[in-house]
Amino acid sequence: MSTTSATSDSHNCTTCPQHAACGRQEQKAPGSSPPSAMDMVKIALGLAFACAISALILGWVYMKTEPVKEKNLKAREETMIRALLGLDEGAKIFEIRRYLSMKDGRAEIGYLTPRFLIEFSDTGEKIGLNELPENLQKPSATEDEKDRFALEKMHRPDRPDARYIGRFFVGKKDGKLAGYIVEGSTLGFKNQIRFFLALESDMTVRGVEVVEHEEDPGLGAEIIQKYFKNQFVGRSSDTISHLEVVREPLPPDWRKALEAIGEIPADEWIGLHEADLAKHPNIYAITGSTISSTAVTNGVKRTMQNFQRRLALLAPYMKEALP
Amino acid sequence: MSSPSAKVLIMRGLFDENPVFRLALSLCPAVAVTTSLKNGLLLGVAVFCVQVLSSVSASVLKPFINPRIRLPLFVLIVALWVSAVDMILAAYFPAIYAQVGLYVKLIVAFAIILSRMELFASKNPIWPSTLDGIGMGLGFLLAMILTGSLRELVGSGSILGITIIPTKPLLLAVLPAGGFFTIGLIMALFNWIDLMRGKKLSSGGGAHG
Amino acid sequence: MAAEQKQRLTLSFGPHIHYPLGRSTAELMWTVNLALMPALVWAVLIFGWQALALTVSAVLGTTLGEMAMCALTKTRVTLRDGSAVCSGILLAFVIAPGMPLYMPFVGGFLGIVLAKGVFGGLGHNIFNVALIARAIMMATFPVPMTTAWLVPKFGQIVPDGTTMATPLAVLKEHGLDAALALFQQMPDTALGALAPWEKLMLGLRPGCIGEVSVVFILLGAAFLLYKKVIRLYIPLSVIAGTVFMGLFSASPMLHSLAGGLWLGAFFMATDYVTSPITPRGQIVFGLGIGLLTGMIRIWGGYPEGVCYAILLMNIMVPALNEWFPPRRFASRFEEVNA
Amino acid sequence: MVEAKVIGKHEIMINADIPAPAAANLRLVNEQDADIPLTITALNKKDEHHYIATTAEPLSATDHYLLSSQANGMSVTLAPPFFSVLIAVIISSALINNFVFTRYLGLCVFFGVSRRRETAIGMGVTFSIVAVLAGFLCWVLNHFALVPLKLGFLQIIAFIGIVAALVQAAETIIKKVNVVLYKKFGIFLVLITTNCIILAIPLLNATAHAGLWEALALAFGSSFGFALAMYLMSCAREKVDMAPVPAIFKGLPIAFILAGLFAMSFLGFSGLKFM
Repeated sequence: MSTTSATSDSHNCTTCPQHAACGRQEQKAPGSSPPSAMDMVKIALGLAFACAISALILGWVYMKTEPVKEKNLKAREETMIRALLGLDEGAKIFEIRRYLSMKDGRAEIGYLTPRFLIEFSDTGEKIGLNELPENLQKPSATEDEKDRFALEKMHRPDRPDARYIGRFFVGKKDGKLAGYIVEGSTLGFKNQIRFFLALESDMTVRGVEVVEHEEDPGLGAEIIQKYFKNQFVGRSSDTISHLEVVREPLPPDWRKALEAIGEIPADEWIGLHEADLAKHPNIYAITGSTISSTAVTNGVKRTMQNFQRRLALLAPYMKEALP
Repeated sequence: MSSPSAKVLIMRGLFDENPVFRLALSLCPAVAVTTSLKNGLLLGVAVFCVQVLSSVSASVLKPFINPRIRLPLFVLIVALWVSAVDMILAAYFPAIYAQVGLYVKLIVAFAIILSRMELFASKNPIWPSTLDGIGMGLGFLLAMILTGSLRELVGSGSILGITIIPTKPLLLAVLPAGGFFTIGLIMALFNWIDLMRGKKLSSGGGAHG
Repeated sequence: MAAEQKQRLTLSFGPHIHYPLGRSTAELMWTVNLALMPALVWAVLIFGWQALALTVSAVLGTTLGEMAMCALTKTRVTLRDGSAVCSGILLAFVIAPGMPLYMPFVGGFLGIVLAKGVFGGLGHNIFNVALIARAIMMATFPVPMTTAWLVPKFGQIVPDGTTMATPLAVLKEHGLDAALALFQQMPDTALGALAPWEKLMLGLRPGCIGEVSVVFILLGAAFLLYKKVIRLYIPLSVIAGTVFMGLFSASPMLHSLAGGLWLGAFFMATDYVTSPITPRGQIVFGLGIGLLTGMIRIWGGYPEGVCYAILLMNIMVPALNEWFPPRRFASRFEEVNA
Repeated sequence: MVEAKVIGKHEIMINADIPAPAAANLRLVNEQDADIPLTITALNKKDEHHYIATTAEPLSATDHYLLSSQANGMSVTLAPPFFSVLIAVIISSALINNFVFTRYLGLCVFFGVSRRRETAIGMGVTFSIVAVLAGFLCWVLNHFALVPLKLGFLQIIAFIGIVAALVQAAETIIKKVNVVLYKKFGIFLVLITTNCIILAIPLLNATAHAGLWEALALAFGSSFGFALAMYLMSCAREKVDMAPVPAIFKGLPIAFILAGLFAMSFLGFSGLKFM
């Protein structure tokens, strides 16, 4: 019977995948006499000891690597943000985190700025303002600590749950606002596409950067190409809301111009190509991937629209909220 | 086992008992992350480290290990090194880790590591065990480099992200199916080389698949 | 034991099992190739010489692939049996008519090597060669494979390069009205204005080279039936399954007439090597194809699903042969073992 | 009792009486963006108890929405039905994202065991049972111990420990209870520890913060997908074994190419959405 032949297979050969397992079998067969109570205790203690040691070693590695991990992740994000906003090392980047708590279908939104936690009701009234404790205002404060603070403040007994739901970044240079980065996501062909939308302080798009996607290679995956994502650059918030996705082929000269962004800083490029932007009022879909193209376009539209409403709410507090 | 020379130990891992192309062990990442050479390299290095560290640990700890709990302990050792390597990679190579993270964690289920500990390290002194670990680790690394560069070159026309062919010659190579085809063809190539060298086709990996 | 003996006796591949005794594989394959000609002539009429050129390119690819594999394995060159040519023509039939010429060559070559050559040649492949070649092209050249549809025009010699979406793609993306509006752009014949379903039957629509004309495919299929090359179990059950799924779609008419259903049902699913041997197995096989086709079209990621549906059911064939063994054989076994 | 569900790209069916003042005060939000109300452009009475609300923004059947009205304190969540979510998870992990063909997991065991149909079935059944059990235990451990205690870095050790212990326990129990069963499935049990799928399931669940039922659905779906892949592969390989495969392709190379062809056919499921 095949079952037995499988067994014999694994015993005949020294290099089969099953071998680790056969070793175990062979080992067990001769030692199948039940171990004495003393042996059992010894084995249990030995195993427990080994586990404890491993946990200790891992704990130590974790403590050593975790700060580095967080620092590197942050640094990576910040580099991307600076590049998107065209800011140098002198400029400052602030993160604003958003939290949500629900009650009877009514929402409360909290914004955690570097200095305050500001809470709003879902109709846009301010219902709370808490200053962050000293240690959380330092740049060294971790996301974890900040989240804990915000959720504790928002998680009152009558609120069943509160959670973190999103964030955006504000760039500041020489004391002036230098642009925003908003994190957005949209449902692509199969899975979520996560992207950063970079905006000038007057809400003109400076750039779109896809940070995570699972679109098909050669088709939807082209959304990360300059010729597609740079089509959003230079659009005002009003034109964004009227953008349409068209299936016409991308004109070659327009493609060339779009691919130049990056070599030319985005703001200069916008100045140079105002006429072109008016000439190409729509987004040219990636050939063969209308679904992915439309998904990104709708995502950008929605992110922009939502962000403007949120910013309008926060604007009065912006000055004092940032150090 | 009379201890073979260092060269024999290492060459064995690289070719005759290459863990991917010959033994057909540790296949999952060999197909999964080799869409680009960079990913392949990172995972190859990770496996190399885990393999060497585990083999050495097994050899060092051999006198203290109660044979009854040898296997659980070996699994524990592998898991320990995998977790450590996983955390270190996550900390220092965040960009690539984001793409291959799951597969780094899954090294723990690699039959090859456990089987080398069981078959070699637990029966041999430290030095040969280290060499054996290095050989097997290098064999895996070689497989990853070979597959990774082939797939990246054919699939996206580049090596390490540097464009070599301006188009994408055969996009298929970076797709799931392409991974299977590439490995299958490389295995056939190994067999063909054997045939040319006048060897009989080894029944090792071939017959076992 | 029973199980063991049963296993030894499930082998059943190669065209000879299905085919009336006394005729060779070559005769059979060339009959199929002949039956494909009406659809090819129609394609050249509406898409221009490009359709013929692509067919030649695909046939060259499969032929060269076959020769390469024969050289590698040092076996007799098996071109004369016509199966490589048949795979080539069928591959060309399921691709868009506006593609660059080299693409079907690449697809055909890889397809025949990977799906047939490495398995030991005709009779041993698990998958339909032409469809694997198409799937390879889908993966390798996704953009032309999904966009290079030419607008059909009568008597055009050189295509003017105007492309448009296929009815099923439009149906999927923009709904029924848009898909029906598409037919107003299609040319009419000298007989006067035609209704959409008449255009679909005749083949006045954008689509794959060989799939557009239901009438000419049926003409070829009738020839095959007359020659007793194919039987109706598979085609009818494929069509039944697809039409049934059509009830869930926006337009049963487009669903059953506007895709590759007819070509797939009569010429692809009926491939001897990659379909089950018993009528019961064949009916299950066909129904499976029909249901999967509908599923992919209605809920899946592609507007057309016949190709993948047949490939998926090809996977099932060895299992189906096991589940539905030839009756006489199976009953004899039980007696022997009783 | 108020009920509501998304029925179209811009339409919501509300199953309740809505008095005029409430109708004027309806507020619909996406749960993810609960501070931004969506625009309801029309509210039409369909019959006695059914209303259809039309929105300006496109709706998605997979998202969660909240519909409320301050006028009568009505509040209702629009979520995709529980069972269809579970079925979607199962179909997705078994077919659309089959672990073997799209994520390349469990390949060692896949190629090792799929040579013969009977071993494939044995392994498939054993694996599915153990995977669901392990998925459950790992979820419990992760949810009630690792996450609250912030011991995420012990995930790998903890999960492999559970799997190893479970396999050992199952082996001992089966051996005691039924020797025939043990002879049939025992060999597969010890192999399971070297199958990465069994570890990938809890790891994926932990990353996705899945709920218990979703975690179980993933475990069931993916192990069923694995078993199915192995069964079909074994049928095909039995046929290939009898074919005159060129010498250099015999054995593993042809199995890999076959798996590649399988993977290509499974592409047909890509993008499949039932909701």
